[in-house]
Amino acid sequence: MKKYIVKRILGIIPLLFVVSFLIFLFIHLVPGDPARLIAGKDADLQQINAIKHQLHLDEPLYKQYIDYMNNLFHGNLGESIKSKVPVSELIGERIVPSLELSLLSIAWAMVIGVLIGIISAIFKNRWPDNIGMITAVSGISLPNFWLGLVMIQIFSVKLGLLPTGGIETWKGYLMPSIALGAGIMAMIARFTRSSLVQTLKEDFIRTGRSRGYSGLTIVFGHALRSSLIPVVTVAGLQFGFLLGGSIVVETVFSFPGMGRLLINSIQMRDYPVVQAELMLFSFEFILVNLIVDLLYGFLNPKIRYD
Amino acid sequence: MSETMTVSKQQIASKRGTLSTFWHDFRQRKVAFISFLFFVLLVILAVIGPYIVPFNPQTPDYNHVLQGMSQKHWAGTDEYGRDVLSRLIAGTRISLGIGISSVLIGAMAGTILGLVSGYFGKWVDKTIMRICDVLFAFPDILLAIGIVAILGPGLKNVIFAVAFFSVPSFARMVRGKTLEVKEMLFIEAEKSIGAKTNRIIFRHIFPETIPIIIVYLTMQVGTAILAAASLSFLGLGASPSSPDWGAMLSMSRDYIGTAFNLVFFPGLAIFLTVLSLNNLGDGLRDILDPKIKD
Amino acid sequence: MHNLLNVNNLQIAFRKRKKSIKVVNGVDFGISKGEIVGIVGESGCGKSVTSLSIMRLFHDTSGEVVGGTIQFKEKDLLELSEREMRRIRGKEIAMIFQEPMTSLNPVMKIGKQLIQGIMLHLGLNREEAKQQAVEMLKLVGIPRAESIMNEYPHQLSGGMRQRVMIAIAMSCEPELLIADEPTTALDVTIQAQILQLMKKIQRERGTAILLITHDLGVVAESCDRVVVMYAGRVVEEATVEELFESPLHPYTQGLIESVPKIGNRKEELYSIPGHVPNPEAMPNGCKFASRCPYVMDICREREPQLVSNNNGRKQRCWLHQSIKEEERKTIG
Amino acid sequence: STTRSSSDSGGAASSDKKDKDINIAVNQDFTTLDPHNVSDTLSISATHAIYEGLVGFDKDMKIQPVLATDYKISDDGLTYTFHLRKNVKFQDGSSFNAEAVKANFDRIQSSKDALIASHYLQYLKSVKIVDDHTIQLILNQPFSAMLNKLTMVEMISPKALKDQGDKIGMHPVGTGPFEFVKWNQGESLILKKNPNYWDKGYPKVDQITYKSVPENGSRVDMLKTGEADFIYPLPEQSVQALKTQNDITVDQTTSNIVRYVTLNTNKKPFNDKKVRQAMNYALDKNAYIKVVKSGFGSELDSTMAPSTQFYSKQKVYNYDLSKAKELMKEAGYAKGFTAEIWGDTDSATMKGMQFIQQQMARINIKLKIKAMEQGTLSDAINTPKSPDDAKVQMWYVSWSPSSGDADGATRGLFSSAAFPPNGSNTAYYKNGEVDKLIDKANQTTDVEKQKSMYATIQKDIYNDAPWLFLGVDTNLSAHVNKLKGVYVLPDGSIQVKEAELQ
Amino acid sequence: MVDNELLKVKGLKKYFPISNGWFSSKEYVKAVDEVSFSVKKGETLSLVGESGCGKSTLGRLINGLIKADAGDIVFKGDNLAEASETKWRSYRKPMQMIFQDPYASLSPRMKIKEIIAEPLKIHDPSLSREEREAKVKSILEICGIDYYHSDKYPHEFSGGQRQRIGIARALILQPELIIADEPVSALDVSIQAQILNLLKKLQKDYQLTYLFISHDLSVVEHISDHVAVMYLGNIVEIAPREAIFEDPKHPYTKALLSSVPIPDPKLKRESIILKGEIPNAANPPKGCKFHTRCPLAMSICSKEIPIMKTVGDKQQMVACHLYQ
Ligand SMILES: Nc1ncnc2c1ncn2[C@@H]1O[C@H](COP(=O)(O)OP(=O)(O)OP(=O)(O)O)[C@@H](O)[C@H]1O
Ligand SMILES: Nc1ncnc2c1ncn2[C@@H]1O[C@H](COP(=O)(O)OP(=O)(O)OP(=O)(O)O)[C@@H](O)[C@H]1O
Ligand SMILES: [Mg+2]
Ligand SMILES: [Mg+2]
Repeated sequence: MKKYIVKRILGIIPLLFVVSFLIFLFIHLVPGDPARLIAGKDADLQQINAIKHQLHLDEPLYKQYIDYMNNLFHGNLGESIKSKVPVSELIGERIVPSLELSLLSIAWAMVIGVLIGIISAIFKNRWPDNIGMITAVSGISLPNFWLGLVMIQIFSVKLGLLPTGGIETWKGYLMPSIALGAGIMAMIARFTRSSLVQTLKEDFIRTGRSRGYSGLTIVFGHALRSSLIPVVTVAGLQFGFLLGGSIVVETVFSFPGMGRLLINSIQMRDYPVVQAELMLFSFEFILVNLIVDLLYGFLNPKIRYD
Repeated sequence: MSETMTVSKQQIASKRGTLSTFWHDFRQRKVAFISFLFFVLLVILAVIGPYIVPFNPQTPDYNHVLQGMSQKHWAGTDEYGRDVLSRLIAGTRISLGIGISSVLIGAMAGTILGLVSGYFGKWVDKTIMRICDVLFAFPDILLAIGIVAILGPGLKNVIFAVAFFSVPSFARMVRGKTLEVKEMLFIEAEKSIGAKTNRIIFRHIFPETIPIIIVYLTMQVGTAILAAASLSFLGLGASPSSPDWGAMLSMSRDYIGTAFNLVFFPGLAIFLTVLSLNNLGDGLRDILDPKIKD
Repeated sequence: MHNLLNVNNLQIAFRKRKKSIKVVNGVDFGISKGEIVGIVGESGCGKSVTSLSIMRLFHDTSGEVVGGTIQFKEKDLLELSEREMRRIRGKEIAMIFQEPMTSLNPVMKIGKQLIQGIMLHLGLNREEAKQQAVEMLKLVGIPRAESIMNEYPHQLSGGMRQRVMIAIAMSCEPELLIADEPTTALDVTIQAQILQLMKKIQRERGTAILLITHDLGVVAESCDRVVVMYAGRVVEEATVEELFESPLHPYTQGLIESVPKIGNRKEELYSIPGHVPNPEAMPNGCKFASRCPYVMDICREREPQLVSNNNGRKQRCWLHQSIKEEERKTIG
Repeated sequence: STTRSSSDSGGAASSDKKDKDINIAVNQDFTTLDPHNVSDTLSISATHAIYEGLVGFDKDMKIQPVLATDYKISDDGLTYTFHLRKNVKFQDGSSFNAEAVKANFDRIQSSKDALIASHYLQYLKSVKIVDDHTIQLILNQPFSAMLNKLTMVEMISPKALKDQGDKIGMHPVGTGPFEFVKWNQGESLILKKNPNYWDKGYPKVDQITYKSVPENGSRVDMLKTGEADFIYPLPEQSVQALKTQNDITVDQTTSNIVRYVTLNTNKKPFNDKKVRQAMNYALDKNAYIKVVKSGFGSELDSTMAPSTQFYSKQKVYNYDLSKAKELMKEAGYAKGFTAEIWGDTDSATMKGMQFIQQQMARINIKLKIKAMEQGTLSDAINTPKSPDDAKVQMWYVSWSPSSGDADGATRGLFSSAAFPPNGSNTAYYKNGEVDKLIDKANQTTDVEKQKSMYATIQKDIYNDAPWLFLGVDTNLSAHVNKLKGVYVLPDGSIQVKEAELQ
Repeated sequence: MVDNELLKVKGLKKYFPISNGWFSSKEYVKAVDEVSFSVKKGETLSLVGESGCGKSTLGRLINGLIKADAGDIVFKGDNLAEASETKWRSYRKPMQMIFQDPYASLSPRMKIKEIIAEPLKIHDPSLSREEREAKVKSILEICGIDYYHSDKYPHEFSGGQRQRIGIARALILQPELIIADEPVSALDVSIQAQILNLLKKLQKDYQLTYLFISHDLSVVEHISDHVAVMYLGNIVEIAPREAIFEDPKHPYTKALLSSVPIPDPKLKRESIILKGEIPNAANPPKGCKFHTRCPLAMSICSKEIPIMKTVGDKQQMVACHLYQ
């Protein structure tokens, strides 16, 4: 186990190399010219070429990549083409709120989702299950922006309880996390229900019952763990996506997260920012999925990696 | 003589049996059955919808824009004065088509990858999963831009794109379950009778992953409809003026405070579709699982 | 009447679509405190299902009890609420399941599976419970008990799992232990050890044991009384000695004759000819009629009742009862 | 990092806002605070609060001296002499003088075109310090829009320029009424009162916080909850609802943003003037404003907005379907044709394109809407090597001349030298007469002559109809009643100097 | 190679790693440790021994379901120990396994008729549906399951019925070698007799070979030609049936035989109850692994590992210091 973890973590490094190259290639090959985009509408060709030259965008791609990697090794992520702000600073300022929001969202979504899933599974095909299903489907099929705007109407405009946006106080995190977590909660609830229904049919549940355990002990102590593999998988995935930020939610709640930065930098073809962000996300997905893999082993001891 | 007689009789019975018992089991499950009827209705609308709409879904009427619900326009009119109900009905085809086909394609590819990855493990698993990780990290919009650049716009490509986005998720979901199932004794038993890898994966492991695939698939349809709309805004898919639910919903964003019906009805359509698919999925799964069936 | 458990005319059916198929149809037997009763019978005749219904563990299957009563210490178990039943399970009645692999939680360490119940029913703290658990594992002959506590079921051999099941069931000192083929996967030395252990707790704590087994040797060695089942019915009940000395029912006779004996090797073993009728097309008369060497006309027409003679011996066979007798009994 | 107060401020009102602080909610993130390298209107709003140029615009886009007390243009139009305001200090304490001005011009010119502002100074030959408070700009050719361009060249403290170098965009130091406090990326920009501001009596508020609130509905909600005192832009759909609130005022100001669809005059069938005119006649401008702009805006009755320099009203193509059909028939397109219309991916554009699609359908022109993400779009428009390679047929787009000058509203759009990738003449409009007049008007120093030349230009172009002329935007903003003095200029930038709370 | 030797196993070894917690050092359970034997075509070798001594593991090794750590598995003259999956597959038809845990070895989503038809579909795809069904029906009935049940799923069967399904699946291909892990433990004696008779008949008719793992010594006596007795991963005695049952040599074999319950309540047997803790397979005793519980242990037993030695005239091989 120890060895496996160490191996996988070390394995991330060469992987990131490959990834960095792929990302670099992809974002540079996608159509769009940052020089033109920052130059603005008044600019003429001469000016655009000048900007290109200044940004070294007129150099061959391989050279740009080498330069980039060279900087990277010196701990320099470059600076935004657009605003000249160092990329580390741009990302640094947003990663903390994004991380906080993600954790909050996944946390409540996990707890509530698993609970709804459990209740649905126990009361399968009866009304609590149906309510659970409707909640879950609402969570996934209501568009985020709708949920967000309606919440603002209620909690900010009508009741004056929460700020409409921003993160000046912790209250600013509440509504975004609900909007973000709703879909995840839904997924988790459905997966929990689905696997739990199956597990509750297993013989070993009968053993638990034969020992006089209460329903709760059986569900939480015996059935849940064997049912969690798909749940952990979605939760991991969704957490990954969360960190990448949700443009819609960040927009509705004016949340200074990674999503808007990403979208803006993609739109501006702000290569250094996009590159850094994508590498960060790749790293994060690899990490999250490593944790998920380890959790598999914990949830089901038969699953072994070597 | 008499023995062969009974065999063939039983054979006939069981042959006819599977379908009719399936149907019977299915009708037992009220919620699933109602959902099924609703889904059939949607399919019918998808086929004949454009011919039965009360108003032409594309014809604007600038004198009656943004009207609320009324006798004439049950679901009101939109910013161009088009009848929302007619647009919803006419939009069934595109929305359902894109939503379901893209998710199905994504599920198919993802499932295969997940099964292969989980079953073989080692470097196969590593390679597939790390590719998935990178794909996860690529934001949809960037991939969409890439896809437009490579394939150009078009409805087919939007389906492809949405499918493409969902492949890694399906792959990971299925892989997780595969890892679990492949350790079960009956898989070992299957190996011991000499089943080829293909057979083990697709005949034995795959059925065990169906429940989670169904759950994920039915959940994803709504997301796919919305994703397709946002892609069509990137110039990938259907024309923004075509009446698909996702596009209607996205276009109505600015009217949320003023013309609630514009948000509500497309939202409701997606909600009901997803709800019915979920119920249908649950029902199917229950029937397919011999243990849960009873 | 027995003072611990009385099963009366138990009937169990499985629903399949609209059909309801009775797999147990008229099971009567009883156990007194401190008694070991064996149930033998043809495979698939409903032994496990009967024992499950005593525990009321049909929860998630399509099976249900459709008739009869199960009296346990003055209470009808079938009438109890789930909560009351829960108090009985594990503590007063414990059960060892037939399939040791699937009956153990595959993702929980052996130790935890044991400790949980011990803490619940004996009110011990975790440390004490752990010691008790290790003790139990040693008692059932598990080597390296301490380290097995930290292992998962799939890491154990079939016999070890079975012993873990036994340890789990016995750990809470139940009043009635239902053991469904507890020793099938054990080698004879361990089997002997387990049987001794069961006898010991029976002697020391007065635990009654319902032992379901195919091994007539085991029955002969450990049981006080034996119930023989066939096709969902009890066909004979007797003390061990009587049963092996003079089996009444032709099925019992066939069974005893089928046993291979060491030092008495035959090229071909005796086996009862024919098949059990399938439960959906049960013949009207005696269910064993089609396989019975002594079959009479009446056997095909009417089913005999389970009739008891003076000393408590019961049989369900026209050879040993007349129609009158039957009628007398139903009137009385 | 972000500021967070642990104190429970109670209710929705944000953090520790004091009496004389104001919050302005805007729809985007600031991109840079380097006034020489800024291109988006929002960032320009901020630079206008921190920095000042030699000249600037007043509320009606009239040019006013700011850091210059007055200026003189030589008769040949080549020398501009500015007398600088005395006793002006940069926010870092260094003084504003001719040296400082020259340093700023030098910075721009030495960037070799890489700074955006260098575009404004393309005719500037040299800068001469006459004395400590007088400076001369010498041009290499007369340039009618020079003063307008100079409003975009704002003065940075040379000391800060030296200290910060490239990073000046993050640590701005100017002479303006407000000085920089903090810029939380993606969230807010905080400015505070410049206590040493030269224009005594200003500013009247202590602190301004700009908040990025991209969601239209949320901005309106912030105004309602008091989290914002001023919001811009105000979504058209919300105007009705806000008008009923009596503590909130909605402001409508004209803008110089024009909306149109370019028609590629180099391509069939748009090379036929009749077709282009027919399309214009087929377009119901009133409906456009009503449907697409929710009633806010006006017809575009020239090639530029009324607030632009040398604007001259033309006779509009009144909505006339039969005439349009007639013209189509004459052009040989009675059965219509199919074409693609390109545009951005934002919902307003999408809405406009759909409207055009509906309108054109009436004269049998089937339009296919092709929305493109901006980078892709910009590539699609600018990569063609020659006009004949260009794929663009129609482009739904808008334009506002950032310095409000006629040249900026004409040259880049209609001069044949401005075909992509050189400029934004995506109509590939080529009219020798117009080309000549554009150059001539630039080089004339006589305002009246310029005016008449631009009148001709506008008339010719409007008649040639290289565009579908749609409308001119109305800038919509809203503020709480107790806030006065914050307004939106026609170019869409927010002016805060006179902000005052009552 | 003896000409009619079907299976030969030499020096087979399998150690399972067990780890208690993440950071403790690894320990190994020596489940199968240097096991050698061979089986002739048409014969039955029974494996008996203490529960947990490695019988099932040995069966799985021979069937290639787990990879051996060392040793040879020679089947029909081919060494399969290092064989690839493809090569293995070609030997999977002649070599079938009956699993100890019947329920878990049946695919929960398949009807039993599909489960039993599965080997046919794999190895005999040319069979028509009808032929296949006929075969399934006949094998089911031979194994005592009414065809009426064939549409049911595994969980709908009783323990014994499941075991018979497992047997049917193994028999349907008429393999040459069957590794039967406790195939009749859950059957009532009458059906057990029926199955045993069937197995013997098949053996006679088709020269089948069995590796028969069982705890039931009376069944073993009935079916085997040779018997191997295992203890803690080693074979301690291997001999023809009569030798084992009439003249057991190893003290463990003796103990085993003495513990067989007798189906006659009046006969009380004198069983040798083994004393002492059952040793830890992860850390077995030095010397003879049995010495800690052996009633006849000598001082040498705790020091030296006894080697296999032929004793007497009946090819009886024992690993015990008593006979060295
Ligand atoms: N879930 C179920 N659905 C349908 N039928 C079932 C189910 N469970 C058991 N049965 C049937 O009920 C009958 C009795 O089963 P039971 O398990 O009690 O037999 P048993 O006497 O314990 O047999 P064995 O000795 O083989 O374990 C069998 O014929 C079996 O096919
Ligand atoms: N996957 C595994 N991981 C770790 N240990 C294992 C594993 N499988 C088996 N073992 C250990 O190997 C030893 C031998 O197990 P095996 O199943 O071969 O015994 P067996 O002889 O078949 O016993 P039984 O008669 O009880 O079935 C046991 O000590 C068991 O704990
Ligand atoms: Mg049973
Ligand atoms: Mg075993």
